[in-house]
Amino acid sequence: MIIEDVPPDAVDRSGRPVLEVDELTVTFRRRGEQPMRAVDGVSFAVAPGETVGLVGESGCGKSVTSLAVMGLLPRRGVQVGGSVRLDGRELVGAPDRALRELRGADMAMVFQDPLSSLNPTVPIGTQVTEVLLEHRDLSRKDATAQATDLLDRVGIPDPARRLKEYPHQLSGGMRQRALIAMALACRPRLLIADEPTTALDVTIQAQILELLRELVVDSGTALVMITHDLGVVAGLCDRVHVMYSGKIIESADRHELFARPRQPYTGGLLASVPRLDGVRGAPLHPIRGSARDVIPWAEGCAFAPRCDHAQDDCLTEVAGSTVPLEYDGPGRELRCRHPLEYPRSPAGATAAGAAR
Amino acid sequence: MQRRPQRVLAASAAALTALTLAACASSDRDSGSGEGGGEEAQSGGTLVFGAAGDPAMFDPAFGSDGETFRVARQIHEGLLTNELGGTEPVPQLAEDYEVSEDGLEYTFALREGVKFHDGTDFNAEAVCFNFDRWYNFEGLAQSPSASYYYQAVFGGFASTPDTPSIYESCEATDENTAVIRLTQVTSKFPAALSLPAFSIQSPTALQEYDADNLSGSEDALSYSEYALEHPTGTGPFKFESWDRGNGEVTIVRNEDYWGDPALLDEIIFRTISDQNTRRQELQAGSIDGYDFVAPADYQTLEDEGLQVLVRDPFNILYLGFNGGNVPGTSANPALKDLRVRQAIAHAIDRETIVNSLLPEGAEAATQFMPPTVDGWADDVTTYEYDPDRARQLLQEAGAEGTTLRFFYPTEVSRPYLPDPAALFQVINQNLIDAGFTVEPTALPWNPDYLNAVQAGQADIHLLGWTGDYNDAYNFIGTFFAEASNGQASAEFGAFSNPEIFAALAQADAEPDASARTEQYQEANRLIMDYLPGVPISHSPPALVVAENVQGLEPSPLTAEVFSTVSLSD
Amino acid sequence: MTAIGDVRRRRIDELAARAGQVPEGEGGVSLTKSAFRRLRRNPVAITGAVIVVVFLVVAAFAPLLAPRDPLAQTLLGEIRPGFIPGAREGFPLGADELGRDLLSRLIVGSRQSLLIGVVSTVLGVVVGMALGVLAGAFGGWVDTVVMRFIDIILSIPSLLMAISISVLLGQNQWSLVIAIAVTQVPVFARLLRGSMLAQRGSDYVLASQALGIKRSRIVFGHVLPNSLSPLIVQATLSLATAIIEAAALSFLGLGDPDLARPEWGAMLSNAQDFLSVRPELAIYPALCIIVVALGFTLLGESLREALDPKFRR
Amino acid sequence: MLRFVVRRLLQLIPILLGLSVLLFAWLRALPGGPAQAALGERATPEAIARYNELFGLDQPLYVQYLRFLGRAVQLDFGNSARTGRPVTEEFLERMPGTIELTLFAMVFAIGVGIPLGYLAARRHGSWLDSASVIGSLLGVAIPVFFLAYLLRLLFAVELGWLPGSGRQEVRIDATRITNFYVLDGLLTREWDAAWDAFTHLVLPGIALGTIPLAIIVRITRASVLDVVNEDYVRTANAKGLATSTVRRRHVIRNALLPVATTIGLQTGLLLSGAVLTESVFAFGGVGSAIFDAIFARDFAVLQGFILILAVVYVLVNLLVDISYGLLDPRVRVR
Repeated sequence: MIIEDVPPDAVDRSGRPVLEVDELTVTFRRRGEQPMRAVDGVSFAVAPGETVGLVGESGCGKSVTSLAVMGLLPRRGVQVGGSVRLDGRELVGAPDRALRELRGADMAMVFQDPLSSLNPTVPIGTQVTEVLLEHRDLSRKDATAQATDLLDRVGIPDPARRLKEYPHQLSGGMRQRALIAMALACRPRLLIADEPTTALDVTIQAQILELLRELVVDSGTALVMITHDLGVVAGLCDRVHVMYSGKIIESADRHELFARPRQPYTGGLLASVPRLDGVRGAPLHPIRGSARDVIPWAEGCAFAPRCDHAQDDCLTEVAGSTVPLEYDGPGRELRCRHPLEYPRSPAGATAAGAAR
Repeated sequence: MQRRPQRVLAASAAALTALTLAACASSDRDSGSGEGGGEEAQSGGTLVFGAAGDPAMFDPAFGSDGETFRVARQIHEGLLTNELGGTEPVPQLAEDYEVSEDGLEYTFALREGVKFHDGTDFNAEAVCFNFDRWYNFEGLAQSPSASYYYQAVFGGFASTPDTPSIYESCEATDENTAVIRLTQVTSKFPAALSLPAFSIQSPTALQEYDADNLSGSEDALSYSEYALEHPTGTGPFKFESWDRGNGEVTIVRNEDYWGDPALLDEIIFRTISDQNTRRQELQAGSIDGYDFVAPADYQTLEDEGLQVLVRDPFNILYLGFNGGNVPGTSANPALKDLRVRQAIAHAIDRETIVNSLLPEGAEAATQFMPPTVDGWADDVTTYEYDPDRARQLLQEAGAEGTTLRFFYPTEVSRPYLPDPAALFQVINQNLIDAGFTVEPTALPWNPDYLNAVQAGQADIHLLGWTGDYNDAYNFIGTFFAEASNGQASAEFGAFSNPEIFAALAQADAEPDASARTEQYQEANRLIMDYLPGVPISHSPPALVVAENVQGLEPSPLTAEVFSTVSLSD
Repeated sequence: MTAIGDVRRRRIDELAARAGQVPEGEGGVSLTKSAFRRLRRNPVAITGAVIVVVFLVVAAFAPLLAPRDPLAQTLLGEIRPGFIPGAREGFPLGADELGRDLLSRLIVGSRQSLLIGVVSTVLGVVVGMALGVLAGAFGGWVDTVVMRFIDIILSIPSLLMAISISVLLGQNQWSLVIAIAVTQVPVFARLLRGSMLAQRGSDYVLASQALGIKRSRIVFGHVLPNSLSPLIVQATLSLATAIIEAAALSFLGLGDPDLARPEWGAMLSNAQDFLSVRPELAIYPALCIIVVALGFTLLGESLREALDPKFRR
Repeated sequence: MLRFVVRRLLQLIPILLGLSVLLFAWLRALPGGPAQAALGERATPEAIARYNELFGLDQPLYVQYLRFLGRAVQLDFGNSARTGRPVTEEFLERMPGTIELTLFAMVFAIGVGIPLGYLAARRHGSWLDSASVIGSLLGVAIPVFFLAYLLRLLFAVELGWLPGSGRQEVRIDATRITNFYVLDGLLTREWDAAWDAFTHLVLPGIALGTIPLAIIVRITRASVLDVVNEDYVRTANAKGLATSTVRRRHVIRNALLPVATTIGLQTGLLLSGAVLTESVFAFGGVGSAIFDAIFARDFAVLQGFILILAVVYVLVNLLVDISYGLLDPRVRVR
């Protein structure tokens, strides 16, 4: 029972969420092209010690969301709307200086490709220490000491030597660990991990995820996990938001979601993942088509064209008739006109069922 | 044949060389700075002169180009020199001389109390030492690229019986009397002694620094220590140093000069090959003057208050024809037809060329020598610009549209030919208008172009000549005298015209001046009737100096004297 | 056993699909399409293109556009040392040093410059491609040999190279062109080899090989076409440098010996003697060279940006 | 590191050999062959025969080549036809000037080029950007002699600020030790001479520097544009580093890698670019010597100088590769 692994004390459910994202919209305006809305009215919150997953196919806007939160989107040609609050501090439209003070210190990010995310011409050590030196007033010596300690904590053997080495001299896993070390250097309140494991071998993936969980757990950091891999979600997240083409289409606690996906899309995602507890020999059901055949939300449901359960009213010609995200039972939200139905049963049972 | 190429070089070369000692005209005295007045006030200072190229070395006996002589002439002196601003030979180290009846024995009375820069006395021995030195050249020193001028005037060497020398002997009858004997009469002598190549140099220095020791190959001569570092003459300036990397030659005043000492302390000849750079450096004041002024710049420079010193034209620019007798070359046979040659002569628009392409003061040429030279005839056949006549002649000769391989030089500017490319294009157009077909060939001046035309590879070619001294033979003789077995030089396609050859030979051997002039005039008539080429123009080259430069007298031979030059402030 | 067979067949099918896709599949097309979309929107590209087009048109119709015979020394009679007639009725830019209409000479001169630029670049591209393909396609010792050779060529600074060659070939219109071409060869060879090596590793090539497609077909059918875009960019840029280098060489007296034939570089170096009288004689041809070079370079640079995925972010 | 250097040095050998073959072939291919090249077209058949046996040109080609190589290794390229002096001597005499000039030009090009290119990239699409692009093009396109003329007209003739030609004011007689005039001036404490020599570098240096300047601007701009899009820059920003740190440590440092290579290439090219510049500035260096050699058809000098310059060029690029190795750890280890 994964959820039990999280010691209650680390997660102060009492305190207000670390991160509150409210009606976040990101619009790309390129000279000549018509504006493209990559993130469209996304809202979610993350409590301390909580791990939230943003799930979806590539291009669904999950990464953009994370960058928007970090304020890392280029200023020119990008328009960010809505509100992002870190411990109540509004980040949208905050001056660059302010953001820089927060980044690395209060909120940090781990990126997908560890090699390209590390500066090839600068020793690992410098890249770790520079965060500390930036946000904590430390002497170089102390910073190095802490860096060594950090590398050690993220499980890099012989850290003293590694500090002097360059990224290309490390293995993929090591690099990702180094990146994580940098991200956690200043014990941030919020950590965003954008597909932290996709570039790694399966065996390493497991280790890294384990590492992340430990760190989050014993530091009470709020973790946002961006991924397309439900395996990751299953292993890590408390709450999951499924995104499709810029919008959240289903939100639920992990076990709820896995037990009873409502959005056909979510169902599709789950069905396309081989499950250990699945029926022997049961065929996989990949989702038809690809993210390319997407229609604007304005005209009903963007997923409709690929949806097995789609019916005529999923696709209305009336502009602005977007299918809304609505309350769907305790702790659940759903954006669908013809969700998957399940036989009624007591909530407790379902929870148990999901976990088994 | 070997010597032909250098001839042209030498021409302009020698042209730059005469040095005269006549006291400078009073005009400069007045124009000198007011205060103090007289020479004291003016003397002193350094003059920087922009040269177009590096000198080869400083032993004029081996010299064959203008930049070499420009410097050598300030250091060395000969028995004779040229009159100030003129072309007549006048005594210099010789006070005067007498010629024997038969015109074979010359007795020079030498100037007394003259010393070489190294302290050696200048005397009859010294003179004879030099003459014998030239006569006894060995090995590479005999190559035309080394001793062109000696060979041009005296012929062969002691060690070359098959090509005899007209030099017989030099005898020092007493301290200050040298007697020179020749084996045959020539109009070149003694005028040629005003050439820098025949400067008298210090016997001591010549021996000490092994002057005659040339190494390398004919065309890559390496000169002796003497020629490169210790040239020693009697001139008003002494050799100081040569910075080869920067192309800077420094000469300083010879304090115990026998005549009026030079006014300048020091002259630096600096090589600036690009003519725009030369002009701008003068305008910027970092040099005090330069030679080879582009005709287009005369006006501009004068407007800026600089002194453009225009020399009297003492040169000839001509279009040479190929007589078609040079073995191994394929000249256009049509040129053997007098009418075709006349057609070309009529086709060329000399007036326009003179007015539009050549500096002011240039004049169209009627024959192959300037009017100022004795022997110039006012009644030669002339060929005025007349395209129709040209076309007609061509028709009569049945040679319409005949193709002429027209050679012209590039990368060069000669006193008589400031802008070859432009000139070529105009004549080219003229010929086409007259119904010729032209096949142009452009070659770099030296060596490619000279070699090609000297070897008779062109049908028609542009070339010219600046006189070395006032002597008709120095012009038409050089061009049209019999080169070998009844033929003229390959440059003119070795045409064969016994009359012209005879006339020239006769005149050259004529001791009596006035009779000689007659004979040269006759030669000119013959030449212009036969038309081995078309004389085009005589043009006045110029040099330019800053306002404060006084006493520089332009010489028709482009042979300026710097000892009388001074800087006012 | 059959199962395994199935698996293998399926994998190969997949690979084949991918191999088919990349060259003429949607990826490729949309790439060039979007590239052109970007180009059309880029003012820099437009400027460059306009200049180039104008230049090409002028060169093509020079004889029709030139108001006068570029060889006729019409105003020669008026020329005096230190005076060259300036702009006037019928001579919008005045006369050159021989009384010929400067404008007409500039217009007709464009032909020579274009000729020199194009011919030398084409030569450079063809030879360079040959070498590059040789090296890129076969790799191994062929690659080593070719590349060593190219390194040697590269080790002689281009101007010196050009000089040596024109000295060798003697002075004629073509020696100039060849000289410039030779200096271009190594550039193209290296370029092509580089991008081909990059693709040799790529999946679709491996796939094609897995499918046992003939090497030649892979090279000429897939690799080459995909290596072309950088080549095109470079060629555009080379056109500019070629025209400039031609000017330098004719200043060194290694240019076209036929003076009658107007060519910008030659006009420029002839004008030297008249800088004090009429600098225009130098300025106009210089401007022409600069503007045309500018045109080609702007076009080339923006082409590069348009085709470079990096700039598509 | 050492092994890296040694390996690169070894790689030079085939190149230099090939180079010597090329030049050997070149001289053979010249109209008339080496004898004519050395003696000139005027050479008599006898002279040519003499020369041929003197230098063993009557022997099989490979023997000749080996001799040529042997002499080349001892830096013996025969005598200049123009001055009759050993080619090597001429080269050594003139090299310092060219090195001084090249250094100045390069410092100028780098000093102006990198900042300009960086700014252009930072303000991508701004007027400054387009200005620098166009400006750099003018730099490449404007013929040196014309630029030289304009520079001299402005700074030497009109303003009289700077000398317009030569390496040293002729009226100054400075002591020569190394033939690097500026250096000599400093060594001998002849400050005025040093300063004067330096001012003589400015105009030709600028004229010579425009081309590399233009190219450096372009490369810097392009590579900065590349780097700012790199993931590790995003990482750096995600760490909340100060903008200055991000630029210094993460952007510029990496952006300079390609620039370094260009600089090497350009420095080598300058050696030949000097041909035009030095001659129009009457600057006594290798370039002006080559210029004269071209017009005098002085093949011995052309051959010798081109070979030596090529070697220098290759060595310079080797140095760059090494320094590149220092800059980029990835290369070092490979």
